[in-house]
Amino acid sequence: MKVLDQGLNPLFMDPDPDKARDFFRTKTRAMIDKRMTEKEVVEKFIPDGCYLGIGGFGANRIPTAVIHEILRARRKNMGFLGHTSTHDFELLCAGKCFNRLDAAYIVGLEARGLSPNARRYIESGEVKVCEWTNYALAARMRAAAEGVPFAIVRCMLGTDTLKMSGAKVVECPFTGKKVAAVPALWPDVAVIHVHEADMYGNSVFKGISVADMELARASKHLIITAEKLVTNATIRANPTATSIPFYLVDAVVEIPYGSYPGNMPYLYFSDEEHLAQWMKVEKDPTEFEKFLDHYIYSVSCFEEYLERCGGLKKLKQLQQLENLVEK
Amino acid sequence: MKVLDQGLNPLFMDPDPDKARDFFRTKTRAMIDKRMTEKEVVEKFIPDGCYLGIGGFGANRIPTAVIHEILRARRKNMGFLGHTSTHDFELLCAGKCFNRLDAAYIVGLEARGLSPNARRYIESGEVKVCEWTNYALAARMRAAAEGVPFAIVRCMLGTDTLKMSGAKVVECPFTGKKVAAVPALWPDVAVIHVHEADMYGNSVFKGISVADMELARASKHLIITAEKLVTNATIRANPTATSIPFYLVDAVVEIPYGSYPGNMPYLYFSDEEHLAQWMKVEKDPTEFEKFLDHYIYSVSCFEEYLERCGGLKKLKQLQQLENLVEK
Amino acid sequence: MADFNTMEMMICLASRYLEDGKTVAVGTGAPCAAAMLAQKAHSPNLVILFEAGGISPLLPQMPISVGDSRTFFRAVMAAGMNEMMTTCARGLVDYAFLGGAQIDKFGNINSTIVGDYYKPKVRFPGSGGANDFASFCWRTMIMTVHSKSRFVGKCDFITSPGFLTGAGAREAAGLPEGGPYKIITDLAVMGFDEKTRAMMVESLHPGVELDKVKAETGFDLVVPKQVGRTQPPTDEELRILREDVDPLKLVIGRA
Amino acid sequence: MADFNTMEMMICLASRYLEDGKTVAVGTGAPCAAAMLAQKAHSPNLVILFEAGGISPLLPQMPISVGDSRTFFRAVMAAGMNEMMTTCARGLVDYAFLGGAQIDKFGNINSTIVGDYYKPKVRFPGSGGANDFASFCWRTMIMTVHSKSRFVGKCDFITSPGFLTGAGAREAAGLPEGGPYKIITDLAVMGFDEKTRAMMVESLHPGVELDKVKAETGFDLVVPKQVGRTQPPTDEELRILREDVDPLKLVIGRA
Repeated sequence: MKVLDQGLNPLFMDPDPDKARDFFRTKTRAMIDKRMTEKEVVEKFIPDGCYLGIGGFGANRIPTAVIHEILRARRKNMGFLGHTSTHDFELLCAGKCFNRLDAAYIVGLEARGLSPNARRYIESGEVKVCEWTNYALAARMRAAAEGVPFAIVRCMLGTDTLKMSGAKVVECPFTGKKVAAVPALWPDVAVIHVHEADMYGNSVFKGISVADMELARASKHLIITAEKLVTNATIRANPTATSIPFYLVDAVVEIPYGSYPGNMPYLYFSDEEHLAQWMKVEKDPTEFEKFLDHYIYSVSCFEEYLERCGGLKKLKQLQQLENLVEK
Repeated sequence: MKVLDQGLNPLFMDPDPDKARDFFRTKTRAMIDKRMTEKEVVEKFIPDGCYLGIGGFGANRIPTAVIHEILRARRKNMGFLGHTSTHDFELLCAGKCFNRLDAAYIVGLEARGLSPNARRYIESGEVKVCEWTNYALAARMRAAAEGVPFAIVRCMLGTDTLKMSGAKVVECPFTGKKVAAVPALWPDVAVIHVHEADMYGNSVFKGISVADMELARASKHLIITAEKLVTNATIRANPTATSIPFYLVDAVVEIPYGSYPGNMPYLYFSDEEHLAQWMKVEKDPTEFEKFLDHYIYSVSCFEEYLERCGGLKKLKQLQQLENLVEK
Repeated sequence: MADFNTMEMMICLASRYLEDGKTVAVGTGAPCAAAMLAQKAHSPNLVILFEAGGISPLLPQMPISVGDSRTFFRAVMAAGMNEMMTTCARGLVDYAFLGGAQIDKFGNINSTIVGDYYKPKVRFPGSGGANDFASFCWRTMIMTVHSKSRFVGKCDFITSPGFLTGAGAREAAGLPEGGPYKIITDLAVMGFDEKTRAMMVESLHPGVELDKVKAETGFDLVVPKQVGRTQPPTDEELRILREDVDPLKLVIGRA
Repeated sequence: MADFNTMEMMICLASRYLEDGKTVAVGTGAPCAAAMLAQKAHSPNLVILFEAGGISPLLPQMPISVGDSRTFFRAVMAAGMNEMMTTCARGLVDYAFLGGAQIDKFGNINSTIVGDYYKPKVRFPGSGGANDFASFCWRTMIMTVHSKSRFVGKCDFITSPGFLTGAGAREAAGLPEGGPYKIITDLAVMGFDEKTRAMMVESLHPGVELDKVKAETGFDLVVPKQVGRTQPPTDEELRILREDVDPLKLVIGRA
């Protein structure tokens, strides 16, 4: 396949589908009890240096508890899939957990502004960055999910985004048109927060899927955190609603309010005060250290973090906000 | 893109995504009342010579009423997307409606055997056939839905199926491996039967989606037949369940029992007696002519066809079969 | 020894190759019966998949279509063809059953036409999902009647890949690792030679001699020094098959 | 003439370009406000889409994230990013709003870095979905403050494509037809010259003279013989914007 142009930045992961097949061949398909704690999943599936993907959309339906545990476990030298990442990215930068980054959306928190600490971390040069777009990264995951070495897209063309990516420009064998080929991406591990799951990993999320259908299928290991566990009979009663089948899943962690301070559709809205507090305190590295110690490093479990953020009273307010209850 | 090998058969549709974009640019996005009768949709959207795709899986969740209307309208010289097609294919062969065929699964009715008349029609040489596989055709629709000229797959390689297809073998620019490129396929029109739709075309089907998500998005025109119409508020009450958004849809036809004699998940099972009758009577062309006249050509509407097949009594039996009610 | 027909025997033999904790893509009929028997007899954690989207259903009865509502009755997920085929493509599906009108010594299968392609004697359905399964799944199996007209020196049309022209040919064509595993007929069980990838007799069914198998095969079979004897269906296998899997004899009534 | 701030003016002007029966991909803030205003003022059939999957919601308030639950509140479908971006790619999305730190004369946008790529002065979020929208959608628009530091002769980094190097450049690069449509600032409305694809002044806001616009622009603008005067926001537009679209002044309170 004749390459007309290509990005200058390196690929962090091997796009060979046969190597991925060799891994998936050995992955168990047995429908067994996969319940674990966040400590256990980080210990078992998220080692130093692994390449991580996070589900949801930055501060919406994110697996906060597992990310906190990654910081507490002092994970380093990881690769990260910077796709629609906002507060999740802010957290991993706070822990300086990764040094390789596929970047589509980073350092920002959308309308909330840019994270001062995330900017410092990325501008420091400590992190190798490869540029992509939201769709290009979704397409890379989709190619992996399809078991092929690359996907064809018509974005990135003609820009520095392509120049600083790992994509290649090739000619369509049917139309002769220039298209972009983006390499398949199989993360070592992904963590996705859902509304319901059974102990085997059959999972249901409600509302938008973002890129989680692709991420769940591309990742070699998959950790599910769920607002609540349900019976297998509940899952089987409505198979049309299932988002992720059990054989993709390695571990299931039950964590009510698990997306806090992010939004969880139909359950609770994001805690904008707490997120604003992050942005504010990040400006002063010393203050930020204390802040992190208080909210993450000195905390023993996610429930304790929730307590320090206002506990049930705060969560009730967020539930009312989400459900548009009149004051 | 260097082509290492390629199929000998012609493409029936243009894989140029920019021509498809020019069409979709002009398609209305207004959320307006799109209700029509099966007569009106065939008149308006399914002319002689157009390229047709049918949703569902052969004798499961198929838009029988519209296919019957295509026969009654004596449509000819159509192209057909022969993907998991069984009774739908049997019907279109009975009407000799098409002369171009992309074939993945044709002439058979799975465990029920081969259709004698469909075999005669295809073996007659009247129809140009291009070979594919179920997944290759699904991938061709997916590429069209993605707005790219082709998709990458790892099936078909090394076989006569590829030799008699329109696929090309190319080299992966990342791994150097041989992969198959299959051209995007934008059918002129598709007809999909669903459980519920609103008058604007927002549609919900339950159970397996087969390739209907891809077909609905690839087709230039889309006809929805629905077991029942629901309000827009009903659709908006659970947007996670929506399968097809209104702006893809050109017409909505409400047809209870619309998949008969096929299976409609959760509502009624397939009428195996009637399907067996088809296979039996097809053996004798003269008998078959009478049969077709009785069940299709002399019938004024779908309800009349249902009556001739046993009416409400038969439909109640099929409902009990579907719901596994003990005799 | 229990009394059984050839369909019952082929189903029982096939079920023995389906290991616990593995995934199998099945069609209607005998393959589905073999998978259901395996689940009930020795592989409770065998995961049954249907190409149209049904994932691990609690099958209430034999499906008549791989897309009918039985294939996702109380399933853990009702997905689509794209989901199932890509699950196979990335290496998560261990076994698939195939069928066809012709099979050659390298396990290539013809389910498209008999005769000349442009003037066929018989047109069959074509690939359906067979080529996809044969390309993607780790181990494919076939249950078929053993006759010279099916076991041919050369397929009129290769619809689905076996080992193509032999050792190394799949890799050279760009296909993933995988290929034919067992061919189960009314006369014998055959596998494939590790080196040449040619079809090899593994065991002869009770009362069947090697010459009979050779006589019904249109190419030279590899014959190892020791050809085993097929262990016939056990009473327990037959009981489960007849009472729990196919009480209406939809499949086992055919032979 | 009614009293209004620059944010209110830009939103009102942008909303006028959103025709009825079209589709628009929006982000948070001003673009969302412009789309909501258009729906309420003159384009009831304007379809609002969010890149993370929200399709035509009944927005109860301004979203704070393009992926928060407001973006699919009573939507007709809660889809995913793949669905939205491919819908753009096949030509079903008419308008998209973009933003950035720098824009050049051909409407190319920088939202990645200011300074040297490997030693940036400032790292911004990067493309997000901007490059995708700029590649796929028929007409892209920008609302921004007008200053020399934003309207630059050369972007430090081209994150998202405008017309690249001018006429014919998108086609040569393999991009679909499309590109920048209107640039709306606090000083003027600009479009693009049909022939050269270079940025062209279309109308000056009340009280703004051409020299001021030129002084705040780091490249030569195309100036047609007749430069129009921007019609300021009407009382009705302002009423709807302030009462129905953004009563909490989350967006219009910023300027």
